[in-house]
Amino acid sequence: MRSLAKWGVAACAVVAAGVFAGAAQAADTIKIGTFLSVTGPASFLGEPEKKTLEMYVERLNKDGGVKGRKVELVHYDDGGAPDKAATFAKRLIQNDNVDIIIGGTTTGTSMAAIKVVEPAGVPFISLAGGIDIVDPVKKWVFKTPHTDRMAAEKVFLDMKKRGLTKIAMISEDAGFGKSGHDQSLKVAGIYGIQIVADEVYSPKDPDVTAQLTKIKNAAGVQAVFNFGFGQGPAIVTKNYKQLGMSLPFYQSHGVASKDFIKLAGEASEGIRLPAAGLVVADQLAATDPQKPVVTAFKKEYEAAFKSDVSTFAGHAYDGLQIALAAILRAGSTDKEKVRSEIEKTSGYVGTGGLVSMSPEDHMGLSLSAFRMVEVRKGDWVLVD
Amino acid sequence: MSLLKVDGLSKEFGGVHAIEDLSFVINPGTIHSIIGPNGAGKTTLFNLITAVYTPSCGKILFDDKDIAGKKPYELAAMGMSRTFQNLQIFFNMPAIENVMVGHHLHLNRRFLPSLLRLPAVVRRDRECRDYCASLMEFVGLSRYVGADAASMPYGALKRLEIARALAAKPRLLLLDEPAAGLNATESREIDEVIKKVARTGVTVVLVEHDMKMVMGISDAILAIDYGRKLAEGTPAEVRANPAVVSAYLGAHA
Amino acid sequence: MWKTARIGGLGALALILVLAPLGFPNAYFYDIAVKALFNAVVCIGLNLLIGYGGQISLGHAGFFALGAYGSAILTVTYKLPALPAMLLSALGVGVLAYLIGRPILRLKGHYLAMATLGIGIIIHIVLKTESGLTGGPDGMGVDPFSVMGFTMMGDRMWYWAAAALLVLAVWLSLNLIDSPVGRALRAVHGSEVGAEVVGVDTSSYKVMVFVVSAVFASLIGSLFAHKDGFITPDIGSFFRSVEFVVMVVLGGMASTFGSVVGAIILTLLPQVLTVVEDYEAMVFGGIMMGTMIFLPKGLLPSLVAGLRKRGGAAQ
Amino acid sequence: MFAELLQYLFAGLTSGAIYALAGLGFAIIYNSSHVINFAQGEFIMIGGMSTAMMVAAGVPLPVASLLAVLVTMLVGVALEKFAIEPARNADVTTIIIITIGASIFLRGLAQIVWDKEFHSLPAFSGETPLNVGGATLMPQSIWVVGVAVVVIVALWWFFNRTLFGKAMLATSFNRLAAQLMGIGVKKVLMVSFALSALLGAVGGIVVTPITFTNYEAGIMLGLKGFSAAVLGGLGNGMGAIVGGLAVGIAEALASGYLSSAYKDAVAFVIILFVLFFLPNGLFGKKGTDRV
Repeated sequence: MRSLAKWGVAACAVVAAGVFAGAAQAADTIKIGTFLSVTGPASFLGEPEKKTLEMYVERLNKDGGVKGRKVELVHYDDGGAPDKAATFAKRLIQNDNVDIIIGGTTTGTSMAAIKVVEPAGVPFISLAGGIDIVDPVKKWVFKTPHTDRMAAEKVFLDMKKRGLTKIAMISEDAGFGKSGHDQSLKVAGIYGIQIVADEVYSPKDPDVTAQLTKIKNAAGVQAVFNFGFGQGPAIVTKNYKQLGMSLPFYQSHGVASKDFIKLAGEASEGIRLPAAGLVVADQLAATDPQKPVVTAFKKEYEAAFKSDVSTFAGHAYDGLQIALAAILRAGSTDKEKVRSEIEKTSGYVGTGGLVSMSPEDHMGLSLSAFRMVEVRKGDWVLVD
Repeated sequence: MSLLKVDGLSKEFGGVHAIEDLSFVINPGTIHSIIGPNGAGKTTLFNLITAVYTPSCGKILFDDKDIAGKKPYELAAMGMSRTFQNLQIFFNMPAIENVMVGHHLHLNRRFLPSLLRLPAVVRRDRECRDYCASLMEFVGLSRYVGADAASMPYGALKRLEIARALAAKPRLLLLDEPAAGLNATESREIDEVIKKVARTGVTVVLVEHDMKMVMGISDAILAIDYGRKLAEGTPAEVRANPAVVSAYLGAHA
Repeated sequence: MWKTARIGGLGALALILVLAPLGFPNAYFYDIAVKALFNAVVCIGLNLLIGYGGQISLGHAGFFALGAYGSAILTVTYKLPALPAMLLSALGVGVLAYLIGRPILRLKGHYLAMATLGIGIIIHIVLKTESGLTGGPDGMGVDPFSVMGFTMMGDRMWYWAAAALLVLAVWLSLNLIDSPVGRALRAVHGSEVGAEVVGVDTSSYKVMVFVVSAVFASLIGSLFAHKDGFITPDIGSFFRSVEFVVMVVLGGMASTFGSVVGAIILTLLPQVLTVVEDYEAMVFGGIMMGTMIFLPKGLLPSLVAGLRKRGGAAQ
Repeated sequence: MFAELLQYLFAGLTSGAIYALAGLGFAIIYNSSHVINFAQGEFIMIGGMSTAMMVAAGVPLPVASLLAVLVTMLVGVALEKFAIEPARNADVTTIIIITIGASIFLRGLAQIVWDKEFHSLPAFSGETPLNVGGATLMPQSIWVVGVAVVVIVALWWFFNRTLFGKAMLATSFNRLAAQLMGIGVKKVLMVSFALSALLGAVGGIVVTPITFTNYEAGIMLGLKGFSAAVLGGLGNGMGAIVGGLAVGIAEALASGYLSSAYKDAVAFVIILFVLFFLPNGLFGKKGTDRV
């Protein structure tokens, strides 16, 4: 029995050591909490987000911190599970006493965390795309990426310009694609777009030619729009080519990284998608206010990690910059002050575009923040 | 009136006849043995009688009721119980509880009283435990009353199955090679147990290899080979039957 | 023997549950504790199926999720009060489990594993796809739990509710196991044909325990939905089902208290393993393997056996 | 109409052959040990990932493939030696948990040794689709089907024509008897893990050009492989192939003619339906409990 007790004590000590690790820091550091999907199906979004936050926080501290205060990053990996995200949000707030939270790789994890963040009154900048995060506006919740609705609007706008009105949708049945799909259906009418075929696939399907065949044989389809991220869209793209389909093919901003072109190879030629300025940094006009920001970020990121920059890394970068600027303006880490300063963010030029928030808009991006890009010769080319 | 009537019973496994056109009758209050060489179909016959297998054709009447379509547990409720050649002990349970499962039909089996541990259930369970302990004593297992089934020797497990079968209060008890794998002393003891059981008015059907035991305790014997009846009658008659002798000599040669 | 284990065990559990909050510095600890206790109740139900009944289910998170979504949809969309919604969901899940259980519990071993896995995945797919009803993969919000004007708020209140529920669940489970019904159930595990020939309707008992364990999962799923206030189909995924089974097996099959231990340890483990960061999955997998290799009977039974051995040696 | 159906069948064939390869690995290990190895998908992932990483580093594909197969076999043998062997007499459920633990461990390892990104390999015979009756098929799909066929023939030869193979089969029927006949059960177990790791690795390499790979790629393949193996009847290699193709084709036809959202559900409903009538799968041994 005594050995049982001993084990019990030891186990408690281990738990406490793990859990209290964050709590015993100096009081005047600025604590930024983050929970990201570093593993799980959204890991290739969460990973660059985490790396970006770590890199810039480290750099910040090397340069002397924020007004002499060191910045500490407390990170947890939610594995893409919303209920875990909620628990980690609670841990960040209750146990680690963070001043602000930047994180939530997916809409699901962000939405779950909101249930914790809102009553606790801690500023939260989400890195996920879902429009539900900021619509309706929630007092403490902000987000940096464009919404899926905006992506759909940008695509439909481009279609309209090209005179394409009858389209087919193929979307992933997981969070990002499903939400994007639902938003697309909502706004299609506004742009005079009619969705005449509507298919889905699972993120890990090895082959989607069956769905594409159905689309191919649907009457009157003038263009195809794929909403998804990860390897799925690359497989869709390859299958699209395999079936010899030649209709204009649109992807969502979920694939706006070089990896997509690498995976899909030649099949990606001619694909159009809405993306942040970041992916076409060097093609932006010299007068474009975004140019210096995105070029610098791209250079720094790629130098540090030897891999192509992704827009998701950019979302994290923007979140961090907006948070730090707000803390600077607030002159303290008082949560209400920081919150209202974030809300007053105006004219911030980030990797995602020009951000001007307001009490009615906790994202602050306009449709112009999206650029329409096309894949040509294995690279992104700015077309609009 | 017969307790068990088997009529034109056949069982095929993938074209092979394990039992073929077998008919016989078992009268109440007797010890009835079924003998035959290895692979003669004895265990299959047991499995058919207890509805573990379904016959290919033929009829089995228990208490003049056709058992076709009945499940083994329904037959148990009608008063039929058995043991197994390959032990079917609940090794995950204490010995006494193995026997208590045997008494299942005579307990309150409703879910809610069990879940809520109603006093009546507890009381009845305590009585059942005492009764089952006495059954274990009856078969000579008194020193295993507190044991786990998994820790008991083979010979004791054979008796545990008998105790479990008895706990169901059967009128017909089928014992599948109760003495197999036992030494001479243990065999004799089992022999005694079976006689004791029969004396309580339970009809016993026995499959057994131990000829000494069979001849000693049986009131009637049915000899089968290749699933067919070779002979039937009193021990003396069957012993004298040339077909039986040759089957056994043939089997042992 | 049984009696002392019952009353002593229940008393010890209650004492630990009462004293544990003394070591909780903040609401986060309560939150984790509530999740651990919720999981413990699900595992107690699942243990009846796996540990005692000798069956397997790799789809129980599906029932958990159905309970959660049942409550969510009935309260949010149909404005039903929380308690009837929870009971109605549990009833629905019970009926579903009965209808499914009848045919599939004839299967054995890995085939049953496959069938239950399939059921779980089908439920998950439906929850993901029917977004009009469920909000789709991005989930839906749920209102707090309130009964007759009294609303469950805050992690502390939930803790006491969950603790009481766990004690109740343990009590019920211990009752059931040590009853004619429970004995028959354990006998089904020991030998189906052996149980059958002495009058145990094995298929009914298998279906019964399947239904009971599904209802346990459903009820807790409902509470979980109200507590977290937000649910996604993710709670019904295959991995969650596996997680439940791992809790049961790691804690110790056919041990009610073992399930509690397993659930608590496996709920806490990811929170503790955040210190190893990127190595979390490796360490987690390693612990799972190590425990099962060195303590194949599970944590609690192995511990008890070890103590008994030592006690025996000392005498 | 016909072209459409043919295209669905091709789609199903591509997915199905992949599932079949995954399912075969389950069958081999089950055959000799009655263990269901839930880390089978991870063998596929390791084969694909290590090849892709080596090719990216400039190693020629054939060399990289060979090395990857060796690496995976090493992992398979290590898994058997350090995780399955010590628990050989444990309960079925216990062993299931061990292999699930192993799959989590291997995923964790892969994400550290390599990364979390998706990787691909160039298709072995180019990316020009073949046109058959108005439907198209990628040459790589034929590679997958071809490899599956070669593997099944090789396995058949191994289990029926070589002494060691026969010994392995014997072990699956009766471990004690095999031991008495001087067959090293431990060795058989180890070889079966090495064999299914080999198979997994080969599968991983041929499917990577189609599905890409990352550290989590094994999850789905493991699940579908298990489904294929069970549908076909556990321990039956041919069954696993047929099961895999059936699942793949059912999914494709379901997305073509019913609903792509419910195609996975349709596949599982079919499996449940089959098990309802054939509780031991399509080709499983119909065992009668001997009591």
